[in-house]
Amino acid sequence: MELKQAMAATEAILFAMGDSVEISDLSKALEMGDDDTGRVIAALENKYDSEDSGIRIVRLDKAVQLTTKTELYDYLIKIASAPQKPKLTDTVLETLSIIAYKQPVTKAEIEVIRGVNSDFSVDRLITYGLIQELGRKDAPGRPILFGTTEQFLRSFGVKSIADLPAPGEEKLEEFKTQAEEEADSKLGI
Amino acid sequence: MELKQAMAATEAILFAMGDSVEISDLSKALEMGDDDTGRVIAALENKYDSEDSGIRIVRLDKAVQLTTKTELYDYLIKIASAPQKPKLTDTVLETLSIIAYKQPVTKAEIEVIRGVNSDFSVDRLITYGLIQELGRKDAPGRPILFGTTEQFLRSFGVKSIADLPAPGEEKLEEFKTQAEEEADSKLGI
Amino acid sequence: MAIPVKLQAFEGPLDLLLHLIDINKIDIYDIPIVTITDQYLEYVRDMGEADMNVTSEFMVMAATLLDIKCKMLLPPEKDEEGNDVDPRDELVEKLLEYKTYKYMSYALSEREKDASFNYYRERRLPKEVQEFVPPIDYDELIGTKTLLTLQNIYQDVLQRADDRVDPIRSKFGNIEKEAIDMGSKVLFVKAYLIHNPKTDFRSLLEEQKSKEEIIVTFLIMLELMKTGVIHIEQDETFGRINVSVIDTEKLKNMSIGEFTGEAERDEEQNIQETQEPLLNDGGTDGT
Repeated sequence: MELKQAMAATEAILFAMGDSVEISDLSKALEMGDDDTGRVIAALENKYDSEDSGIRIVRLDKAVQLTTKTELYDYLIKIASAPQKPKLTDTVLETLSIIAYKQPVTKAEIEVIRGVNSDFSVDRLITYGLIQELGRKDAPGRPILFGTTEQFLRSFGVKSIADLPAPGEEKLEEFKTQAEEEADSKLGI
Repeated sequence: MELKQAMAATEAILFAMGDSVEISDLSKALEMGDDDTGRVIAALENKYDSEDSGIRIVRLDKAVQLTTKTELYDYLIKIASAPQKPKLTDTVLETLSIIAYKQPVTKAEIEVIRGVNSDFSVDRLITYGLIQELGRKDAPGRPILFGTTEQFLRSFGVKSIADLPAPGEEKLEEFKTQAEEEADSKLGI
Repeated sequence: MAIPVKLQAFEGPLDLLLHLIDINKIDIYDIPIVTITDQYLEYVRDMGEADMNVTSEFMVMAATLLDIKCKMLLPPEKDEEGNDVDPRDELVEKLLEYKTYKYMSYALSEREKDASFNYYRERRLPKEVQEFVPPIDYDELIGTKTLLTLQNIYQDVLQRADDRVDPIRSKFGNIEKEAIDMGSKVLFVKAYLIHNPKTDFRSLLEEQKSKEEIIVTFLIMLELMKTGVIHIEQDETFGRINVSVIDTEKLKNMSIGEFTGEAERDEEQNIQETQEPLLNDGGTDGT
């Protein structure tokens, strides 16, 4: 068989099969020896080296497969996936505010404050790169401690965590005082 | 973008997507106008014309898709299983040809031409993915309008409906002329 | 003349007619309607017990042929221009149209054979493309939110947490809203009505303080009216609502339980309703 014809046949086979194809199977289809098939594959590789080619051959053990060139993935991404735009929902923002002001904080602590499971928000914030794991708390189960990232500081224009005005503790104290006063008045003290 | 780069990107996209890709989507990914994309596709078609190429571009309406070259089928069949295709009976084909040439067309209109109930054929064609509902006709009872699918174009190797072999009207004229000639010859004119 | 053909060989009446025209070598524009009709009918008769749907379609064509045959015997109709109208014209048009599509279906079939030698490929995106996560545009993500926004949200969250479970207040046990004692309210209304068998709604309400009390009294009045103990009358909108006892015996024998059973259930519903928004608030993390 002529080389060009064999190249075309091999290309068609690899294209149609999608998966990897054993060289021995290729040889059978082309009715030639494995050595000749090897030469055909080499010729194809050479052809795909050209700048105007978007595919290449991957060699796997005794098989070959067609695949797209890695450097063209950006184009594939543009057409194949319409990724969701990241968005800070109220739920996610709420979780972020707790982490920002109470860090380092565990998921369980966040959930006590919010009163709801917060897996989703925490995962989302990690994906967005706004929070990170800071280590593990020295407590039963050694839960993960979360805190904000440098990206968080940049995005919210804060120099450091210390710069964050912390209403948390004060507020909690305030609640306690309020409650104690009420209790006292009820008891008639 | 350079032509060669655009060709490579287009090839990579068509290869990875497998299915048909709208030219407008390609243009978006390549960040160029449809006209330029058209030139890139033409350049690829030219490249695939080469003897050492086993693939080619199929144009389907406003989309393009990669497929193997027809003449390499013999090699492919040795290694790949024959593609499944539905067996179209004469009855079903007759109905399909009416839909292909008269689309959009209602079942009632098909039945007027065929002179028989066509429920079975229409159902079968929908199952095969060769025809689809196109909407409803603005007529009493708002009957469903049928037309062919992209799968129809692929299965019958047609670029677009306009590309269908010998449109009905011409053929009709031909038959009329034939009949008239026969009549004339019978009358001995 | 027997026609040695089977029903299956034909797609329908038009197909059969085309066949007859073909084997008789007839000019389609000058169909000898008598001959063709006879042959056609003979064929349909032979079909016998075939599928009723198919047969009926063949019968319709038979009727059409007979109709044409009759018209051929009459003086020809004229069109607007005064030309003779051939009763076969319509049939000829139909036959030609059908013949065209039949021919086209053969042409299509050929195309299909050629096209079936093409292999397509399934979508196979590289893993990296499938798993791609777009880089985050923080300006867009954060938008107009500032540190102050976060702080306000945080305070809101704390306040809500505080409202939900107050760690200190909760030590004093549950503080519950005082429910209206349905039983004593029924007794009150009962006693009032026994002393004032003819009264009006406003007088009855004079000693009621809260909105809840008024509502409960109103419900009791409705129940009394429904059971036929009292009669209520109002002459005009917003006018005086006259209440008169019509069954004093029944009123006296009325037990509190008839009301409190209902009342307790009402109370439960009220509690559930007031709690629901809280439950929603504490629902699962979404969006």
